[in-house]
Amino acid sequence: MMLLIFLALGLVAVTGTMVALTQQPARQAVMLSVFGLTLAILFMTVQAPDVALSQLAIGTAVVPLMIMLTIQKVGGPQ
Amino acid sequence: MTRRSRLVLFVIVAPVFAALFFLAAQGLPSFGSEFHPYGDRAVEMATGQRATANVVSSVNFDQRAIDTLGEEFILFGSVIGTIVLLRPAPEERETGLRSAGRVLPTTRLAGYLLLPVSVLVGLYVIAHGQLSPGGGFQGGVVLATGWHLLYVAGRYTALRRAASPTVLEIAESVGAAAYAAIGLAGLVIGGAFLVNFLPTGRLNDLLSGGTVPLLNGAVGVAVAAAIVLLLSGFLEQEVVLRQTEEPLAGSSISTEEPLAGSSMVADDAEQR
Amino acid sequence: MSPTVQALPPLLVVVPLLAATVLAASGRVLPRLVIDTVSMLSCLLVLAGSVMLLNATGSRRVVSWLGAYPPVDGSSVGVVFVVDRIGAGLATLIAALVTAVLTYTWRYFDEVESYFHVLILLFLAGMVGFALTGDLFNAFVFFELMGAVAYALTGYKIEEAKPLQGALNFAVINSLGAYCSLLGIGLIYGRTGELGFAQIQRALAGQSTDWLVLVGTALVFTGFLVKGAAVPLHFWLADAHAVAPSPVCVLFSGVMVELGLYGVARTWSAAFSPVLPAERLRPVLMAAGVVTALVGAVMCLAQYHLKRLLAFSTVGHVGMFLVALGALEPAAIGGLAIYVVGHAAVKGALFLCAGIVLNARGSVDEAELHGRARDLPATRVCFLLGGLALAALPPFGTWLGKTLAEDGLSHAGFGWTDYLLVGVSAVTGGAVLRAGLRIFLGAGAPPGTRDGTRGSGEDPETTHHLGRIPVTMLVPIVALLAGGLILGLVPGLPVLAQDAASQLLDHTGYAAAALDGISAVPPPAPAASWTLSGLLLGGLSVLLALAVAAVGLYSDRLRRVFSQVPTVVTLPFRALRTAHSGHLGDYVVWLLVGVTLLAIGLAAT
Amino acid sequence: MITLPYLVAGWLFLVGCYGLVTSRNLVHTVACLTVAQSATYVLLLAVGFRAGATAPVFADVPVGTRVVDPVVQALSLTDIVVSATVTAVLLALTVQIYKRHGTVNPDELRALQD
Repeated sequence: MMLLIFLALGLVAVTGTMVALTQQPARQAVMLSVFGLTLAILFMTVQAPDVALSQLAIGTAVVPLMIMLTIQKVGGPQ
Repeated sequence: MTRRSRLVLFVIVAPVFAALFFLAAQGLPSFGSEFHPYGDRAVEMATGQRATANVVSSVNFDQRAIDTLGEEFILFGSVIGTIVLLRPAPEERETGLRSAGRVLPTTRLAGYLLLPVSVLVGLYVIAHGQLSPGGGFQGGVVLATGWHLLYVAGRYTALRRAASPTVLEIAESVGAAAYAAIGLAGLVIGGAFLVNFLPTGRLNDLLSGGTVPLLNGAVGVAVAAAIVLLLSGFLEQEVVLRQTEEPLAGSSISTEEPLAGSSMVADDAEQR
Repeated sequence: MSPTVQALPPLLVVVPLLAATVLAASGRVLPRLVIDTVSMLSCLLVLAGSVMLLNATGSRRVVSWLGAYPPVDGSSVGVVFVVDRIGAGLATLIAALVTAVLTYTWRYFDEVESYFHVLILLFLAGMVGFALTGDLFNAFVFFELMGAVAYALTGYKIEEAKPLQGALNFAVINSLGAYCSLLGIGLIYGRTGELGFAQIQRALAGQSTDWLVLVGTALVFTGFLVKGAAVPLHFWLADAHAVAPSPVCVLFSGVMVELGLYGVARTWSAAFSPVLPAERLRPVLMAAGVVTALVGAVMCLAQYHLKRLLAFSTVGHVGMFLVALGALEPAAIGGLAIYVVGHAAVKGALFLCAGIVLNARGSVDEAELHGRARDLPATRVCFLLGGLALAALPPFGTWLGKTLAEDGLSHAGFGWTDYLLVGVSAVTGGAVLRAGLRIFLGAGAPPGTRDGTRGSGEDPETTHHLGRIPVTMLVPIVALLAGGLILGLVPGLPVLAQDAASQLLDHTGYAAAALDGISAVPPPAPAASWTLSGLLLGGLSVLLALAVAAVGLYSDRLRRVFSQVPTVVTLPFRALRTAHSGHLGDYVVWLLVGVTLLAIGLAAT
Repeated sequence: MITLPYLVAGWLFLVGCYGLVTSRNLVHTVACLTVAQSATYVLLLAVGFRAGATAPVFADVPVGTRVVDPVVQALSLTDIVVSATVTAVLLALTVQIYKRHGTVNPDELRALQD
């Protein structure tokens, strides 16, 4: 169990870093979605299904979607 | 600061912050420890007196229900704020709906088929918040995303007709108000704001938890409406609004003549 | 304690929330008069309730367990509101200011239907909740409610470029500060396993002061000090205050910023004081206060954008508040309480005057307006009076609060702060007077175009240029100034304020009231009153302010002298100006600098 | 003594700040802010974890089973909603900034330079 948690923690740290380092917004939105997914996995492993479900809905769907729509408006890649 | 000096300052200060945080973390109990006094009390209260199998729901909607009240109104305020910020500016007008482009028949079919599924799942998640993981918030988001499947199916016009922003705003207000009103009912009936004044039933019954399911329902309505409003606010920017001339960069910085009155005219053409 | 009184604290939060939902649901069909009336009524209800609470909290505290989870053996699973004199007083101040704002906007913001009122009511609820709560995470929730609404209110004028950028800077920096607070809450929760202030206090009692406690409290304080605009966490303030609608600025400068300082005082006293002795916190708050006061004063002088000038004067005053708070001693904090109320009244009136000028003349630029507001006699009198009051003209509340704080600080061994308080009051008041004399009387020459931030190109907030100033816009200004004046004349107020401050600092009494239901009466404070030397210092700062204004108006020759000054001397000033770059990335770095300095400062002392 | 999960939280916060500091696009800025915020959920949930315990839901397990701390989970839930709403407001501001300034590069926003 602990092993899974640490694996998920590693994934979260790596994907989180990649979100911050990805300067190109559209690619970053995808990355953010992946980051949200890894967070949800982490939350499952630390026995927080309620939080994982919210994170899945918000972090991987709603927020990246809002970001994509904003990118559409502000002219995508610069 | 220049880009470079900003980065230099960051590189100096970030390691200090990291070191401080590291030292602080050494003072925490080891990961996975047994030290959770508040958590243990919350579990005891939820499974005992309150008969709420999902302790997280019991904390959110009963023991610390005031936090969720605040959270609900943060959501409410942000939605109103987003509507205010995304309102059409004086020089913008609606160009009428652009067609969302051609939608593949299979996509359309998938959208239609998934809609009832997601609505059912959303309602189920809301209704079982006191029993299993989930609740008003998660279910509300599922409902809202289901709604947007209509957009995927290329039926944005239908989507707008079925639920105008006005209707959604009312739904959101009613959901948020219901939460506060249940809290007030607790004050009148039970003598304290947000007190769980209904019979709590038996652990793991669908109708257990007292006011927890009611509050979950209120949150479900508010969240579903709020998320639809937020997403459609951004969609509208893309699909409906076109500027008369673009870009507007700097045009308002140098405005000498005030745009008196004009903002009234273009104001929220969507309400029609 | 009667059940009615115990029901009051949550009601003060819920009433405006419910009114906001009603307005949001029906605002599209309701006539404007109904919208105004509903918001005003709910605000007056909060005001009445706050005054009742203020009466009920004498030497005791009103404790209200939400959801009826009274503590068993000193622990509970619920959230508690603990209201003492300071909390109830803040709620009263908040409701009074919102009443003034709603009066001022009675015929304002014709566009966007009821949304403005909805946002203001939510803002009211968030601020009141923050002032009353006795729980760390609940405080964070109300803090975020305040924030989310404040960002939207700042960017309300979407037709302009500046408000949007100001709102974005405000939102990002405040959110980041709030996340710092939440990280701190996480650390503290890990150590104590509790969230209620009183429970944390009891859990921390007897523990040693280690890094976790130091960094945890520093992080929690960071969020509050971002809102409280302590240097170097203050950058967002001028950006937001300069561009937000004027009536919103009244709430920002008058009470939201001060709530940040209240957050520090409350969480320190009620929760962290067992492991963070006053000797540790005092030098940190004082140092931050001195720097903030000086930065605010210097930047204030350099502004020709009327609202930005007022914003930096708020930074200067916050610095003085931090110094007075830093004494962590009842006499100084009692004075501070009066000073905060007086400042809110005066600064509120000044911002509302700036709003009238903006609406009547379409600008808030000092040079552009040179002599152009001569024909606004009532506004002129109010603005100049406000400038004098800001410089601590006796017997305004600002003067009474300042002199009591000075006395308290002197008794605590910080006599040197007299110079700082007099100097900063004089400079900020002088800058306001300079702008007022120039705009309303055409005094001096218009400032050169080279220096200072300009305030041209701002759109008025009403739909038409105002011909005659409506009486609903003048009444709140006069009322605020009158309130600020009367505050300084209420007999016995110094003693009451000092009692309230003792109550704020009495952490064991707080925990006993919250967890054991015991309301212990703290020993009565020694009689506090103003002195002759305080009166003289007040007169001195007003004279100095007039001198500052005169120099600002007729300083062409002086400027030539200054241009001979070697760059070594002017360099810090120019560096300070460039630091206020409006760049989000810069502000984020400064925030990190602030957190680390705070933690290191707490550790080093 | 295991502290790694807490340190991951600190890392996320700093990485988010790094993104904020170096950002060339406000949309990127907003995304980095959500990364910084995710530090708070990770820290809260890590603090509330109990080794070998189950989720605090007593649907399938008997009352009295060891469970992880439910309070931090409730706090994280609230936090996630706050994150989404703040993101929405920030994105709305970004859209309008684009319309008014013609750019979303923070280096080119100069309206508030002192």
